[in-house]
Amino acid sequence: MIKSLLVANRGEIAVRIIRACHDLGIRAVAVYSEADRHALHVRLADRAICIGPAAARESYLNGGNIISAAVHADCDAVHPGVGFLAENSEFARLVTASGLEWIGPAPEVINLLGDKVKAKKMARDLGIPGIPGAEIETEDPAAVRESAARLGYPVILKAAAGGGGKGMRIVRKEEELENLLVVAANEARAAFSDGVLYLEKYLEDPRHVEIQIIALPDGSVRLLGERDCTVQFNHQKLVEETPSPGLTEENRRAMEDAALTLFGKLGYAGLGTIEFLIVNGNCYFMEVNARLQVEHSVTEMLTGIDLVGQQILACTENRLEVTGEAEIPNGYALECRINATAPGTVRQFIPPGGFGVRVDTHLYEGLEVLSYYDALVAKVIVVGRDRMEGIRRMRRALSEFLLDGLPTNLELQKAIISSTVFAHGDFGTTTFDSILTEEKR
Amino acid sequence: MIKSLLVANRGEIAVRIIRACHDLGIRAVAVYSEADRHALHVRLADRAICIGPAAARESYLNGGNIISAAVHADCDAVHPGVGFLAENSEFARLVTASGLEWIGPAPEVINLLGDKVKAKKMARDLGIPGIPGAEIETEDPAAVRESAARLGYPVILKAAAGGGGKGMRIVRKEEELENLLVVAANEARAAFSDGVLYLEKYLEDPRHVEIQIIALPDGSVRLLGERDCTVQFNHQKLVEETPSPGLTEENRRAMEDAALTLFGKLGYAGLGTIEFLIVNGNCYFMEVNARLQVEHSVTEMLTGIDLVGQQILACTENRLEVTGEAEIPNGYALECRINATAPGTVRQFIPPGGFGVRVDTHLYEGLEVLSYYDALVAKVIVVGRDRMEGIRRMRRALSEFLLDGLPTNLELQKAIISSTVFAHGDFGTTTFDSILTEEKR
Amino acid sequence: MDKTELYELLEWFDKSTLSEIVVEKSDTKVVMKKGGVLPGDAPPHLPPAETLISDEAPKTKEGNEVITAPMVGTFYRAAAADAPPFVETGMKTKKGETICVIEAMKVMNELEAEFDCEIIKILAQNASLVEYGTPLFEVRIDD
Amino acid sequence: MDKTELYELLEWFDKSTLSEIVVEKSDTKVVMKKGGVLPGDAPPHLPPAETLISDEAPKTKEGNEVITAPMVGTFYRAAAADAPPFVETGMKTKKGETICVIEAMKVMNELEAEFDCEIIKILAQNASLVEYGTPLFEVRIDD
Repeated sequence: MIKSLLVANRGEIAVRIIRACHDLGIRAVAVYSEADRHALHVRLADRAICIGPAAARESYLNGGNIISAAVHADCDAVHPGVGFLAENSEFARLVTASGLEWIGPAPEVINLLGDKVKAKKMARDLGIPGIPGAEIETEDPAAVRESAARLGYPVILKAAAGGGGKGMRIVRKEEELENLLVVAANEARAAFSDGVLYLEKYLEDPRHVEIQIIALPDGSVRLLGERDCTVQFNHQKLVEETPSPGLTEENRRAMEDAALTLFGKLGYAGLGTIEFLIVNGNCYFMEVNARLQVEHSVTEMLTGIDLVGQQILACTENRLEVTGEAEIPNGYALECRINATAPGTVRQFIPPGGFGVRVDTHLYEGLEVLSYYDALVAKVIVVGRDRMEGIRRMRRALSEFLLDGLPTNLELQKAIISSTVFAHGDFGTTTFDSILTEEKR
Repeated sequence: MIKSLLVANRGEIAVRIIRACHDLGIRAVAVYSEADRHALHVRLADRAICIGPAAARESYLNGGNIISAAVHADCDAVHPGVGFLAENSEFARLVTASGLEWIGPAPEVINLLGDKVKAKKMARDLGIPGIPGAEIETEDPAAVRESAARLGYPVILKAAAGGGGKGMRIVRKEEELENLLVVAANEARAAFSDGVLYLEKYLEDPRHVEIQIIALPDGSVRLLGERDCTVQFNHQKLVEETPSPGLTEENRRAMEDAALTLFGKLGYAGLGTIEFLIVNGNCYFMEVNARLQVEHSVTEMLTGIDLVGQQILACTENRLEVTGEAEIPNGYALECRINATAPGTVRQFIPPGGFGVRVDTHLYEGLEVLSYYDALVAKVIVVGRDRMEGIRRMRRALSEFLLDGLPTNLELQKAIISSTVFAHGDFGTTTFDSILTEEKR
Repeated sequence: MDKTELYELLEWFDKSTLSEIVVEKSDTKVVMKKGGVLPGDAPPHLPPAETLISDEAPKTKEGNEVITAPMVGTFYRAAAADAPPFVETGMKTKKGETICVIEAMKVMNELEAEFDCEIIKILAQNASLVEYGTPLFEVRIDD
Repeated sequence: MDKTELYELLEWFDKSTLSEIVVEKSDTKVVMKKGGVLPGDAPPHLPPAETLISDEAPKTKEGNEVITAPMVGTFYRAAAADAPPFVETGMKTKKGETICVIEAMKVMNELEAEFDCEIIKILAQNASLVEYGTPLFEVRIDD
């Protein structure tokens, strides 16, 4: 067993990883930026090393300083957490090159999965269909019309060169196509100096579901159930639940088979997730997250398995202590992300608690929450025997949640969890966008 | 389902019960003394009613005011919690006479079990042996010597009329008997105006184990596993765990059979515990706790069953949702009681958290903890796949526990949990008395 | 100002950026404030429970005594629905005279004046639930 | 104002963001207050992370400058074990001259003086780990 692990992250996820280390008897070394001097992960770690100024690119993204800290503090391994350098294959390579163990899949695997086009192609070659699409010749509207007809409306035009919504247009009818083609191409050219467009089937208000696995490089893959991340607002995951309220057994089996095939083929190490969009009973592969995810705690709450501990064991001991399907009991788990909506200093903080409730947070009274980093300040996770019990418990937990001095989305979360739409379980990734936007009017 | 329940208690247990109500969709009405105006249970309840001044006998023991509050606040039921009026059969009778449901067994059952001599006799009649003993004639030392020889040394002399250690003497050898008989009788006479003594087998450093059940008056009894409460300091339970580290399968079966027989015979309603002392592989019945217990959360943590919710259902709906033995999974749960050792105002409070850790507490920053009531301020409960994992997690949790401004037994708990004696699991109810007293020297 | 008007006002004020509002209308006066306590006040986040252990009867600003409920129950100003109230505002009452009853557990508990005094104000509503410590009467003690 | 009305008002007030409300109506006066957060409140229990966003170099009490580590690594006062230290206490050094090296990722990073100065004190131990911001030298800038 390793003796000492450096946690290359901050916030609640750093706290989570430090706890996993201590549960395993491993010494935890924290790193922090000057802005995080008083952060909870710094307090809970056995040692903490300052790695740079507030700006993330000079601290939490400063791989050199992080690796130096790990080497000099006699660490055996580096856990990248979520975000920052977690899916940076070059950082992973440097970590292993420095004689440290990397808590994640091999750098080449990260690299492959990080290229969304390659990943999609690999999945397709393994019989896992992605969202249908086609590269198109903007200059040849007739050919584009033919491609669009083949995919079926609505379709979406995307700039091949970039993202962020630039050069992106939803086309709902053939009549609109020619016009929007010009608009999108111009926008793409302006934004990326490249007017090449890509045509994709537009999935209307899909369900967003992911399968959690843990694997070893020898091809062993254990399924740890699904998480439904359909409740989103402005494309941000807000609520996660397991099992999904809108999944056929057929969908589930298809996604699980895909997970077993893909991760087995990759020789993947540790925790991973494969994400799908589901529309009209069809599952479309979206991407693989080659790391721990924020919402891993939903799976922990239902299964009682310490995912982070298991991840560390898988990546350092090449060992799995879970057997797979037997691990997923009946029941239901639900998570709400509490995000700060502006900086502030925590004046009073009494998080919910008691039976069936877990709160992962780095907040405490007196902490100043600055605007440098992620807005996530707490995750409230509940377990219930069924979905209704879970929802009732979450309502209770959110109503207990007392936080003064820091503006958050708590009221938004209460509105979602209390809504009949959520209770019915029949919604897509954009449902709450329209409901909540309408409510505001 | 009832709509509204009055919680006739304070502190962490009142918070626990309010949460159970809210999880069931029941309105929770709190009562409080003037000293508890700012207590967490007052804040979390849907309504709170002041029932008297700080002194418990005028507030939390003032049954009249509590029942008036329940009636006037349109409550359907009263939950007495732990301590205060929880085992007061007259209060239970008044509650039911006022048309309110009582969350506990029938008043007559409480009454019977409250009389320790009657309860012991009933158990004996059902084939559940208690600690062997005999009433003795102080004036006839020869007969006493004979009784003592029959029980086997060591024996203990107790005043028949009272408790509190007065008139109590451990006799280790026959040579000491005659002398101590006089001493004890004199002491008893001085304290209780009654020199009558009772002779009992003295159990040397026994294990203290209890069986948790939930039952319906029709005689259905469901076993919910055992709790080992052997770690005590000055006869106060400090640490509770399940399963017990020092129990043969035979012991377990004997105690479970006793629980099924006794509670079935009683026509018992709701949660109950039967307590045993175990020495040399023999289980001796001690008493029945006709109520919820502080350490119920240990069972909750292992089984995932909301005991308080189930108790409310059993007593108001006459319904059990648990099936029994199937409910106890493999694994291990452990609880440490954090007690205040002096009054104080909570300056900083960051309780532990994360995977496998639950903290039940009524503390928050700014709360003034006065000396009127119970010293218990928090329970830290952890779950693990086995005892070693549970102990490691508890060590982690206690090391995270940050509480400024209020002196507690936290360091004592750390010492116990880190001790090799605790790790080995081979100890009795007085083991930690001697270890910790020696350490102090 | 009727109830609907009051709530409209509340709602409006709550959304507004005003920090204080005072409304006086015939026999009605409404004051609303938002935000801070004055600097120099500086209470902790939660007021500690320090005021509670006093045995002295509470006093009003004018130095009058306040008689509070000694138990939880229903406060009645009269012995029966059709009986006259024990005391009225402005009345003088003697030590030992009944000033109200509190019904608890189906028992009518008569509350007696502990001193000769004048009833300045009746603070609790007839037939309402009173908690322990609920103010019932403001009185001026006769010298 | 009867009990139901009062209760409604209470409930409303409780949910609102108001901190205080006073209602007077004929013989009734209702005052409700909430403990709000104080603007300009006393500092919290923990020192906030306020010192951090300054770009200015830290200064000692005597007004000297402190040169801090710009990266994480091992601090060396000399280029090699047998070489003389780059600077010693009391020495004057010129802008651009190497004053130490910090070894990170097996690379020796030479740290140069950013101004002409006199070395007053050497604050870090040779061959020790320095974090970002660890004080290395106290220096007096030459005018």
